[in-house]
Amino acid sequence: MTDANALLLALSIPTVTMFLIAMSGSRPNIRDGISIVASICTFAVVLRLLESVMAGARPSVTLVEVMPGLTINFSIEPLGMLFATVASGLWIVTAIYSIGYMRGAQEKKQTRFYICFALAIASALAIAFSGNLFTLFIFYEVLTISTYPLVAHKETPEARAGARVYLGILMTTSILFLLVAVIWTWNLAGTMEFRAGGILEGNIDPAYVPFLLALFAFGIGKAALMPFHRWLPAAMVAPTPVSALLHAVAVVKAGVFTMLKVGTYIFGVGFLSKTGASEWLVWVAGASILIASIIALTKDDLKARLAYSTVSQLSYITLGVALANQMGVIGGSMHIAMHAMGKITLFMCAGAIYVAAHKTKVSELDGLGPKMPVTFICFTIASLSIIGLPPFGGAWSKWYLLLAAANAGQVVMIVVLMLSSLLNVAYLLAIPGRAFFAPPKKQVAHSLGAAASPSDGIEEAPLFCLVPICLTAIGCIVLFFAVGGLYEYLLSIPILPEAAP
Amino acid sequence: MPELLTPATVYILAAILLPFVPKGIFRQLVPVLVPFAGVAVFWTLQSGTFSSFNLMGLHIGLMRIDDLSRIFGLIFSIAACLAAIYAWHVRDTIQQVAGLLYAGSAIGAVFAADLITLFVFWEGTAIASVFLIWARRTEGAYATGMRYLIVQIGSGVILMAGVVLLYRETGTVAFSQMELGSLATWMIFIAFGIKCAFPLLHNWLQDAYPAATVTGTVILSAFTTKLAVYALARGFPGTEILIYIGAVMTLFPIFYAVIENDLRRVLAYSLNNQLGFMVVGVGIGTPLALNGTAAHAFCHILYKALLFMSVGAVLFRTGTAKGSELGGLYKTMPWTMAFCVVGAASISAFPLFSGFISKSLILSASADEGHFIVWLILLFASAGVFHHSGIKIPYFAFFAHDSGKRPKEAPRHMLIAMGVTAALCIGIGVYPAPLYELLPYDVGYEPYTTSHVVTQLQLLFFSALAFTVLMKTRVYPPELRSTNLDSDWIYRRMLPAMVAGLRHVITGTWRFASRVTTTRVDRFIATIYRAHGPQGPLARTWPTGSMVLWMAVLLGMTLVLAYI
Amino acid sequence: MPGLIEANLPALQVVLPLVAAPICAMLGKGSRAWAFATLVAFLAFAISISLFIATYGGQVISYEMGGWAPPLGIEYRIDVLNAFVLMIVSGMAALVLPYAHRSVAAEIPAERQPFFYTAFLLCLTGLLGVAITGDAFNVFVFLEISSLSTYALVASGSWRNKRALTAAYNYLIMGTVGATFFVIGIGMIYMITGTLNMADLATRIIEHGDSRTLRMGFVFIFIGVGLKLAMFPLHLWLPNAYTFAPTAVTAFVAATATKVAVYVLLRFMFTVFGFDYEFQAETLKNVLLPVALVAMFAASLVAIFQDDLKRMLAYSSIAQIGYMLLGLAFLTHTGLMATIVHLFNHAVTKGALFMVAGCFILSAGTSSISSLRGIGRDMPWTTAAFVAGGMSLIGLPLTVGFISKWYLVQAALELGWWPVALLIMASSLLAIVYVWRVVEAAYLKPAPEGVTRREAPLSMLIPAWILVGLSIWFGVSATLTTTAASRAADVLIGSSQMLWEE
Amino acid sequence: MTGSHSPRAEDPARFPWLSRHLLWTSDPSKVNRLVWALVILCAGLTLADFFYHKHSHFEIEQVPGFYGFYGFIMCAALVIAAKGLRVLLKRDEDYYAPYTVESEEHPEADLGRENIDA
Repeated sequence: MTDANALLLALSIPTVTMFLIAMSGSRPNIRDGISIVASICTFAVVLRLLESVMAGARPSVTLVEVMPGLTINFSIEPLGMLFATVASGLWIVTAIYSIGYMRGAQEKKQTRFYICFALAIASALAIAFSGNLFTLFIFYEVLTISTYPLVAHKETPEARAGARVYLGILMTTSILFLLVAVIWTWNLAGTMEFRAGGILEGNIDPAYVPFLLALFAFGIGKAALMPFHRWLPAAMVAPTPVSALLHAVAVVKAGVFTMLKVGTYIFGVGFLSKTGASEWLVWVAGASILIASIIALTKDDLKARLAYSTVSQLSYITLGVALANQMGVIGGSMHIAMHAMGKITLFMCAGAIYVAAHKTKVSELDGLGPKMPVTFICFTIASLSIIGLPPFGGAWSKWYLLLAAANAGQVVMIVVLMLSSLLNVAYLLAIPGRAFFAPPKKQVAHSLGAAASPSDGIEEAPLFCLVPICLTAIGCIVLFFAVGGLYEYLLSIPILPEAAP
Repeated sequence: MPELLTPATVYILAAILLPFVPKGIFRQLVPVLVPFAGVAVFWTLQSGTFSSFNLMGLHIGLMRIDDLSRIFGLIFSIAACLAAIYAWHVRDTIQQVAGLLYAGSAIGAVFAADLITLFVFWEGTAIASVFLIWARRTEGAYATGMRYLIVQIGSGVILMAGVVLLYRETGTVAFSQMELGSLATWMIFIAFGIKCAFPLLHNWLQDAYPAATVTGTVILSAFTTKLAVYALARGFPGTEILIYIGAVMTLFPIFYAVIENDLRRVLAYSLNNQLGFMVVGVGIGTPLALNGTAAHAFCHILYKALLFMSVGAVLFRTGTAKGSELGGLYKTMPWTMAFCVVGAASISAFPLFSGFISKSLILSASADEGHFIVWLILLFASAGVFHHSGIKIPYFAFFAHDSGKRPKEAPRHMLIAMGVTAALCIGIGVYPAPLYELLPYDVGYEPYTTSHVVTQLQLLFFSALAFTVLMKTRVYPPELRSTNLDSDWIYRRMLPAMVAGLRHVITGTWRFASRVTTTRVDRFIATIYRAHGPQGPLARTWPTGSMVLWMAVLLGMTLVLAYI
Repeated sequence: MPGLIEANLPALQVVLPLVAAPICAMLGKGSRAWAFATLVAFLAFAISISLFIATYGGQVISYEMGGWAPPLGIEYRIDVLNAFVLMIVSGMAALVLPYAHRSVAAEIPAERQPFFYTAFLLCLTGLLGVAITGDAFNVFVFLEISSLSTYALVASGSWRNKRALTAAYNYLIMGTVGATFFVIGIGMIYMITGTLNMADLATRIIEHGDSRTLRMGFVFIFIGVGLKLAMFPLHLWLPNAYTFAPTAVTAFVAATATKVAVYVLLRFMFTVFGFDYEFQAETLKNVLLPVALVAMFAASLVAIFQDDLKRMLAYSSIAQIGYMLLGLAFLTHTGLMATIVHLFNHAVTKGALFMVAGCFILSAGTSSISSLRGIGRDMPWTTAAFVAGGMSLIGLPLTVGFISKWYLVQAALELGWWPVALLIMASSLLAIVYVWRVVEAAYLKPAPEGVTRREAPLSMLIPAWILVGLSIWFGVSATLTTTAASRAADVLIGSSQMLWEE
Repeated sequence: MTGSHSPRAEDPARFPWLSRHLLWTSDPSKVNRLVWALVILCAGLTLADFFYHKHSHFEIEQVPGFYGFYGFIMCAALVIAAKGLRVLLKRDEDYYAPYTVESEEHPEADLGRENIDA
């Protein structure tokens, strides 16, 4: 199997899975089995590709030429490979988890759910492997559309309203800004290929760079840069595996990944820092980080809180791009992996809490810890990773982002990152803290009487939910210790323009 | 794969495995025995850096053994073991695990040869320790824990930022002596300072320690602050500003201690005051002073733990640690009382007790360097600490007016823990040579000189006299149930008020703005609907003539253009 | 014999349907007439394809009608632009007619159907004629043939809804006024040049230079054609005509008539008057550009609030015509390309959507959006076709709509008119809204009680899906259409520039 | 358990050995005797200053009884200052309630329970 074929295979497995799932819709066990097997196969193929990429291969396949000069092209470079690995790896856990959750919560229309899920993964992988901006844009939109039915899954009025906001904002920004930016880029550079060191230098009047960057930054609505972040909390109406998918694996990571990709391969970090065009973005990202954290602090709904936390964390990555140096790119890309691992755990825990105890509010969790120890311990681990504490993965990405801020001379951003850590402590650790240690609320016990008398028994979510949670929680720890390899790998992201052949 | 066997790994492994050990005596034994294993790992090693490797271009060294780290490692291990004995009755897995992780992190931090490792364990102590507070499982403890956690992690992130900046400046993350001057070193300094409870950064200590569980406080009292002292001694020896910071630290807590009612909080204040001595020692930075700091930290951990243990036993049996509620307990808890007195004597630096042979090193060093004012302050602080810790604690808890409480004597394991600790305090006081052997620098010092003993006794007995006189004349402030304002007022009252005000303003503005926007948008949509809706002029079916009119208009427009 | 046919292909293209039309009227029974008309349409389509292949490389076929040499005789002059339009028109006819069988059967009494197909073929003749001829007055003649037959076709909707009659009448009046303007314009340029052959006109106009009469002529042609192509605000005939005509007619006319009118405008403006005719540039900038922009928004907004699906699509057409005119108004190669490619893209998309609307009408008996609730479950294929077509209308990637939008924005950015670029995008957001309303009703709202709706028959579904398929195929692989458009733009610019620069 | 005044518990004979030997501390006259002993001890220590060579760093140390007087004065000052401070700083015990441990009663049931930590 050549690398190019492996690439196509990686993309086609989830696509084919869609049809297989559709056909086996009436037999849930087979259907769910298919999605797990498919996810494992995809991951295996992606790992196979990863190996090649680490060995220096850069496979590339052109599918079709849409317009003269505009091709749908897939080519792999280290950054995309990282995203693909994260997405496909976490697909496995999400697939397993979905089974436990969807059955546990007795959701309807599971077949449609799994179909859209596979399509979303397929488009996420396609985004990861995109060889040019055009291809990326196409699959960016496919991803938006394929996740819409997932968000609206419950078909309640709230779900519909949330999904409308979701689709509305993502579509609006992508068409209004991103597409314009894409076409503008094409117009300026005559190409949209992702090329080391960027394609814009020398093709654009430096005075326009901030505007083009703004079109990109706000156009990539999936990166949830304020003020276009509203879709993310709105999408919280979705079932939890979807939230996990949206917030950890596919959607938001596709957004920030695009951001990184654009920053590195379209503008070029050197060009950005030379022109100082991303200076404003640094501030917007910084503000986003803090404001979202503060909002998260005020949210009592567990998933809403996590959603705002995501908004804040995504801006870390945007900040990494905006700081425009190698450390920023490394920190940002590292944060893709670290945050994915942490946030998916958090969401899966939230789902497990919902399945096992039917609780959705933070204030209702008091005293739940001893009943669901595994869930809450994993929640704690993931929280610590998100906060950026050792020995959990998040510490390293934060380290490199701090280093990037230091390199860029942005002392204020160092302070922002520090404050953000503290805010994270306040809104994330409070959850397991209360669950384990806060005394159960008296009036609740009183009103429910004997029926609600605290039973000491353990009431965890189904095993299908718990196992993935444990896996990703352990992943958070493993990432801390395995960072050396990751760093070496990220160093291979080309920052400087390649020497002319 | 680098060699990863360090004392910290031992503790962490034990913590991970502990929940799987069957409940009962085996599980209780683990925390007691682990410190021995930990000591065994490093005790036999020669000075040098072990377990070092290269991570992403950073030189990581997990275990640096030298005289300074060895003595801190040893005393931390002893403290961990004693605290574990004291907590023998605790069956709470979370506390046991947290205790092990906490001790392990503290020891790991002590042996860290680089700032990254230091940071890792620095945060480790913060996270692990908060569970000892939360484990009390009350609303107040939860809130306190949260505050404590934020402060501690705040220290950690400042440290990290400082390390990042330092790394950028110097290209190295080695943990060695630093010069204050750049932003990087200042940040590191402040990070250390927070954990060391510098004045105005101190309040987490008095807030958190009385809120922890009985056993939790004992463990807490040993590690965090002494780790900070160690870090200062390693990173900033001889930094002059530390002398003044330390002097202030010795001074102001004693005033609070006098009027504080909660005895565990009194001990927290006196802990702060004792830290001041160590900080002064670091600030002076001579071999003698640094020796004094190390020795004082060593002794301090023991006698402070002993005091917390005895007050904890009282709390454990009576349910309160408030001076106003206690008294006369000697009648049923004589052993606890006796151990408390030993601790009190040690902290007051009575001859033959451990405080005497360590504190005097620092005092002598300050006098040697001619810091007269500082010396006077330290002397005053010594008297003061005797006043509130040496006399007040045993007096109000065990004597004074009889509260009528007749609790049982403390449980046997507590007595054993206290007994061993008390024995160590006296042992060191009587025979300080082995401790002096361990000190980082080779300095001859003889504590038991006539003038030293006599002057110290003078100071202490006259202080006692003052106490007696004031009691007799009823000038001494009575123990009252109260809360005394401290710097925590800033973040517990002032900041929340400001935030609430700000929030009010923001939500008000937001609501107003969103209302205005909504009405505007609604009106806008209505306008659009009026024009474009099914009945609007743009969607209506118009008579033919109107379109002809439009043609005429367009024609006219274009013709005008044609004639221009 | 084959050689003879090949040599006379341009003539056959028009003559075939023209001759077939009366025959069709005589065939009597509905189905037979339908089969005959379909056959003719396919033949016409085949001819247009071969013409397109012949001209794709850049060749120009000049065919002298009856052997009279131009400029005296009528010349059929076919370059890649004509061929492209011919292919759109005949291709749509070939797809609409199979579709029409069931649709017409449901909407028009059997005894009237032969006449319907006759009118249809006449309309086809007219449209093909307009596109193929190289003679200005001949354009007018064919335009009237197509218009008159369209009036009849629209009126034939009266069996379903009587308002079709008033709509047709209205259309008749307006169309005639437009035609009159057009012919006045032609008369004026004839006054100056004394010729009606377009190529000849072009040279003579250059020789003659600018004059007030020329300007007059230009203005009248502009306005006259503007009405035919439903340029805002001269679109008032369109919504009713499209809404009340039989569905097959709507699908065909919406996909072709306005496109042909745009073609006429292109032809006159750039071939006859010349690409860099100064007054024209001025008019485009000052009149057409604002009008196009207003159309994009006003019509889209009206579409948002419409409850009738066909009417909504009709207004959306007006907005889409705005895009085409906008491309024109840029007066650049890319802009022209955008216009030309959008001719095709919009024809495919709108044809598909109107066909879907017809399917809905057939099954649900109404095209009101509110009564389409829950129809996604009853008619999955039809609704899916609507979604795909709707995505193209919005301009999502991998559909043809995206290709048009791409070039349009590209053209705006080339000129540095980035506000216009943003406006284009904003108006496609409006398209999201009106498409979304239907999607939401179809999929997300519960079906009304006690209504049974069967999936549309295959004979209607297949043509609709072929169009949807085309709109996706040419969205994924647009090289053919864009190259054709690019060459057509070259022809338009090149020929005239060559002339003016002399 | 707390504050029980059963005569059995109050019976000095039932107190532990060490406690029995400290019962005198409850007797004011005996305490007074202790105070006097303290005064004498202080006086003695002051006098002792005259009988040995004082090893000192600062001149002030040579003042006989310097340490004693300094200790006495400073301690008295400390207490008086602290008393003054109390006027300024003292608040109700539940000032920070409900986010404070002081506002909570220590759970009575947990007292002395050896298996669970209070």
